[in-house]
Amino acid sequence: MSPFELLEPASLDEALAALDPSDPQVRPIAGGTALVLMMKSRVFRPQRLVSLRRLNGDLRRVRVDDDGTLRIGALASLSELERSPLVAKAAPVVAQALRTLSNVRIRNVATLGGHLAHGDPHMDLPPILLTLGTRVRASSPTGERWIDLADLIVGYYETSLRGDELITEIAIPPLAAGTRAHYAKHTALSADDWPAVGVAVAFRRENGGLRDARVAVSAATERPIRLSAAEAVLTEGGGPETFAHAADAAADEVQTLGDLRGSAAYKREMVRVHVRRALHAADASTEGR
Amino acid sequence: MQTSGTITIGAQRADVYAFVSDPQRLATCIPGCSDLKEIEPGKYAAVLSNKVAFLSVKFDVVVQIVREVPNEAIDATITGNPVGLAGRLEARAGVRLADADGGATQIAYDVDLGLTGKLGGLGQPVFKAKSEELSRVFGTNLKAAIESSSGARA
Amino acid sequence: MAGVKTPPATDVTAVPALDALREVSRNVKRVESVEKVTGSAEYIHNLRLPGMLYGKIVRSTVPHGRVVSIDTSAALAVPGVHRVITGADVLTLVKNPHYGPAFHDQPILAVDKVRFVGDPVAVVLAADPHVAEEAADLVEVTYETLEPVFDEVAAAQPGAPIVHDELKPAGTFTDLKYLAGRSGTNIALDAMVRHGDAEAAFARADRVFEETYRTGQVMHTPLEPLVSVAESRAREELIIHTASQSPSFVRMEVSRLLGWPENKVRVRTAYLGGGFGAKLYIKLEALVAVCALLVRRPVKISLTMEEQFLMITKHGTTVKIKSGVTHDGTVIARRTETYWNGGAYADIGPRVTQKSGFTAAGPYDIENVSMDSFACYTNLPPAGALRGFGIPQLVWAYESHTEEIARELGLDPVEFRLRNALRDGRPHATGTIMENARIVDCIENVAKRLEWEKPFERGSGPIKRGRGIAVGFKASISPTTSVAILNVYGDGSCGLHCGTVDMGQGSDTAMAQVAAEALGIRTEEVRVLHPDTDMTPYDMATLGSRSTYHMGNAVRLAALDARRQLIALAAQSLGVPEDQLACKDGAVSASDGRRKTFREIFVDRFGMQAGNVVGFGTFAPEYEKADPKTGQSPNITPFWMVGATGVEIEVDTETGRITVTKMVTAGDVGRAINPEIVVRQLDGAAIMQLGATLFEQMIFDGGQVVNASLADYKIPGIHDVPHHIASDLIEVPHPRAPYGAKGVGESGTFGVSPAIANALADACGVRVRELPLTPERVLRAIRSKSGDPLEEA
Amino acid sequence: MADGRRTIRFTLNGTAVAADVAPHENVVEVLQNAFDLYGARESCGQGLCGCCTVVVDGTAVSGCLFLASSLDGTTVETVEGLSDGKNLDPVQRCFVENSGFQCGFCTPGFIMMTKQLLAEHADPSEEQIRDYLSGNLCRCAAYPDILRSVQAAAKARAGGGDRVNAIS
Repeated sequence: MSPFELLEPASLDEALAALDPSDPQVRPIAGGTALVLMMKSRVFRPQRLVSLRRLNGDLRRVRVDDDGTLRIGALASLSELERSPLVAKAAPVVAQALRTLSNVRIRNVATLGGHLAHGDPHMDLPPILLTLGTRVRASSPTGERWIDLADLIVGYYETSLRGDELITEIAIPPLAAGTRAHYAKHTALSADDWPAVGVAVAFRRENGGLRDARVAVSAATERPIRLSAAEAVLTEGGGPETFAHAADAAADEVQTLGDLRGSAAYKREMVRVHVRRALHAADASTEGR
Repeated sequence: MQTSGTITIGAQRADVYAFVSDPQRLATCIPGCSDLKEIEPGKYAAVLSNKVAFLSVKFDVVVQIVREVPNEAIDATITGNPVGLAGRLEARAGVRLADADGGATQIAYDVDLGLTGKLGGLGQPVFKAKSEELSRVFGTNLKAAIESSSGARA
Repeated sequence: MAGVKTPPATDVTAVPALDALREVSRNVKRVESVEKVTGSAEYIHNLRLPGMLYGKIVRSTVPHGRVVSIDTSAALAVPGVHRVITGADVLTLVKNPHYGPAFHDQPILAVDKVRFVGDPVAVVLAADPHVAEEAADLVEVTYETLEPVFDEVAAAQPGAPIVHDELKPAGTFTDLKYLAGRSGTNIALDAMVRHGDAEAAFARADRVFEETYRTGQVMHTPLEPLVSVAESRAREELIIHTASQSPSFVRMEVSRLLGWPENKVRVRTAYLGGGFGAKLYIKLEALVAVCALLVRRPVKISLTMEEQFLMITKHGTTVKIKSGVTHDGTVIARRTETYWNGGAYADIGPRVTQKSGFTAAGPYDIENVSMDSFACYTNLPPAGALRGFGIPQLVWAYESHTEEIARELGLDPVEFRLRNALRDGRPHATGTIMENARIVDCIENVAKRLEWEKPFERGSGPIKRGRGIAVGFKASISPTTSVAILNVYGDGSCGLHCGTVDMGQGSDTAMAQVAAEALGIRTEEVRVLHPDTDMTPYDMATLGSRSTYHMGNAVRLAALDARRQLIALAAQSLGVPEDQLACKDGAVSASDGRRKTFREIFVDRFGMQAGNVVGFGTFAPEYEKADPKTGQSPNITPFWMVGATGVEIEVDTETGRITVTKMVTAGDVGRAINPEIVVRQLDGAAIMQLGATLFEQMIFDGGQVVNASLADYKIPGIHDVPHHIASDLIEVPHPRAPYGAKGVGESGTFGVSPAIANALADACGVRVRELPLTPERVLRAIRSKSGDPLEEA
Repeated sequence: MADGRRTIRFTLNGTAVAADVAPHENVVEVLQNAFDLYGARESCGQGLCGCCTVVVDGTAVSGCLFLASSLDGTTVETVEGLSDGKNLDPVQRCFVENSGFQCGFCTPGFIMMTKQLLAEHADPSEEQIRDYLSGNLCRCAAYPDILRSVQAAAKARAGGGDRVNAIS
């Protein structure tokens, strides 16, 4: 690594002021598990890093609003979420996915805000959070705005965040009673590998049909995205055939990118298999509320 | 890694060819291309800078035209080094022209890009995604530039 | 000290019965246990010396090219850069800077050509490793590119781009000298075996089977990446500290390069954080040596995990096999053609080609065999030995093939193997009569462990279950020499000077046990000195599971020599004839109960606790080199290693993912010196090969390895370990081995890959003939068979 | 550019210490450069193998990805802090007794992770052990013995009377 200026502001305002929207070599750093990798490989050589480690308070808090919204401070570590009874209650599918997300040491320091802001399409949580209607709050020296997670990650490692914006909070709206959700992670190499395909689903059953069906995919695509054609199919029924049709629709619509974990064709097929399996698994889950 | 595609341009083949065979004009359509200089006939030096996410990548490249068939095809090789980072870029690019409906011209392009060194190890999908995006931008730029310069219908 | 005595290799008494052994066969805890669990074990990785510079290698970015110019000015301008060394600087010290164990083909730094993406071109030296790294990126190298060749079969064809203008055999191995001066070819070595008349036998066979099997490049990924440090305190003196499996060879080779006598070069090592063949022969040592001599300061080069992938790999292979079989299931003819992708430099590839190549027809009694084995140069990173010395690639081919034949003929695969197995007393294809090779025992053991006779649960839904077995064998590498010294000190404790490198296999413990057994003391009383060519005598290398047998014999002979001297001294003190004295429990005792502890023996002799008794042992097994035209030899190996694997797997037929639920290994070990450690060697080897079977593969794009990190090149983690894993020791003592013990570090790898592929065929009826068995490859095979192929990638 | 070196203060294995670090140095470097501690070592360099595991403020982290500057004000424990030089920590002892290692390069990392596992799950199931240690790699594949070592350590701890301290 090469030398750089490291700032460790003690308040959010100071942190925001230290960012420089005109200089891509100024970056915020939280857990650093992803950014330091890029610095070590020297493809990223920062001029200045703004460490968020001294920021506290709401930025690290996990709470549930009066209206049931799960509010997660962006600097909460993935381990904290894994252990949080609030997360386990409000979004059990998130807690489940965290158990096999990377490894304990990474989860101990990686933050949810960093996980989302990095824009890496291979992450486990973005597709899940997409199915849960998640929004993120982005703060800047001039104010703040809420961004739909679907609009946050716009490309491979690319987000719609401006250079002087930080994710400060992640909000997951209350799930309607009876929502069932599941995340299917397909690894192609060792068991502890990154996902070759990640599929998240959520829906609830009502009067024999499915409501609020959401299907999202990651790792196989340029960015985590919802699959609207599959979701549309799911409004048509609720049995195994519907699940199979939705899986086919997902495979038809998804634009997969091949990599060393599988060709685009293989990943498309894995989207089909795992959408179907995830739907069945969600349906069978007792964790739905 | 390979990228290919087609662009339909509302201009005559001769006009399109005149444009794409003029490196100075073509360079204006390549995202991040600057400082184009002819170093010998058919051989040009240029700088390519691009952002892949928040990473800035800059290459010093040499473009060599290896085949020209007027109004039909141009093939070029592009070799270069990333600035300040061990590695090498090597690409073969080909352009084929064909008549399209309504007096338009279709450009079919294919690029075979190889990266070695640090960037080669970084992960091809990043560059694959990026090169597809760049191709799209290039196509849009090219269409706009030719159509406006040849005064043809948009 | 007296000169090294060389007792004849046959000076080995009959192997004692198990109940006569006190130290051998005991589960002694590893001697270095406390250091390893407290983090204080010494690795060269940790070494820092005053004034030391760190070197960062500038590497070729083209797979094949001529170096036109190297511009170091920008790198030199970086504050803190001490110097940039290029091939031209190397030439000022070393006239011919090419090294290698089999061929002198690898330059210390590129002098004219580069031959793979990653080939070292220059080294930047700085006191701060970050500075060296930064500046290395600023060295500008211009190349004239040449056409590359990557595939081993393509490289062997006439007209392929030529990687080396001329073959330059090293001369270390006299049997390779005939290759000198060959040019215009990428075939560095063509080894052959002819036994009977294969062509005639194919003509009369009832059935003929022919297939091609392939494996990809795999990397050792020792967790302590390759590291070497050199220092030169005085003129014409050089100390190399290196994480090496072969310090003796390093000294020889660096001395040769510098034109110095061996006694001016000292090579030492410490514990190795894994080796597996990656740290063999000579790797970074010549480079750090030259750097240190040029700048007169200590220089350390420590590779990153990423760079390791550019240093050494396991050969990718293409194996073509043809078999002629009779209706009753007897294999009467087999022809094999093996192409080894050796990469840009031969390393030990030619030895792999030759020594493993002659086992390519498998552990079967086949009357007509023809084997050709080609070491091929390509423009990929060099390939060498990786836990098995090429055997796993060959077993992959012949055990997949054997299974295919059995299934095709409707024969039980276990029975088919037993029917054709090579038994003791029968000639191997090289003409060597088999002895002490428990091939049948190993097959029977894993079949029993899998309860092969019983019905098998086949799975349900998309999950299909299958089981498979495979057996492989290997000849120990010969001829090689080991020398040991056992130094008994005045208080009766001892130091064992032995060049075997403990890289995790437990050799320090095993050698201490052998020495203790022979001398009649406790293992804990033996201290094993780490290899240091100034203090430990010659050993060929720690490789190919040779140490237990070769060094074990040398250590035993050294201990017996010391014991004889102690008895002689005690005989004088006690006034009892030597032949009436026994040596045990740290003392020499007479039948009347009088005894002298070792310390007392020294005190009696020197009047105080003083002096040494030094025992020497040299071991070099008998061996007859093979006729190069026919591969025939009456004694091709000192011993045979055999390993068999049985697996049960689950296949997800919708994703292609294989889960190994049970893996059993049987290893023919002769006798286990430390049964617990031996079982772990078998288990560990099997798990390592499991990675190479299911997912490990270096992926190249235009010669660039694109997955050179543990993020993208995955190795087995704890979740990949089958829930049921067991290894059995087949113990029939080998008469010429120390206490009957044979080498075992590689046996666990042999059968894993084909056993899994055979289980896949058993589960789903598909045969995949290329490793690794990635989910995509498996799914494609399943879908093709069901007539619904996946679209092309 | 100025190298931006600064002095950090933290508690290392129970002792208050200070070190002069550059912003681009990581925890492994500062432990080796300033304190001659080599138990945490860099191998994969990507937080995946666990060889560089140290415990910062009670949680295990990958020292190779953790900027040394960020240690300022923290409490750090390394494998060297587990034993007093005479007595082994019970986890270490169980690794010795069950031969939970071969080459030993990954061993301190496995031991530090086991310490945290047992601090959080006194009686872990085999799956919990596997989940917890899935980010530690052993190329010698001593995994079966590592599993046994961890199970033995859990049992030793349950048996009481041993000095098994929760990390932090």
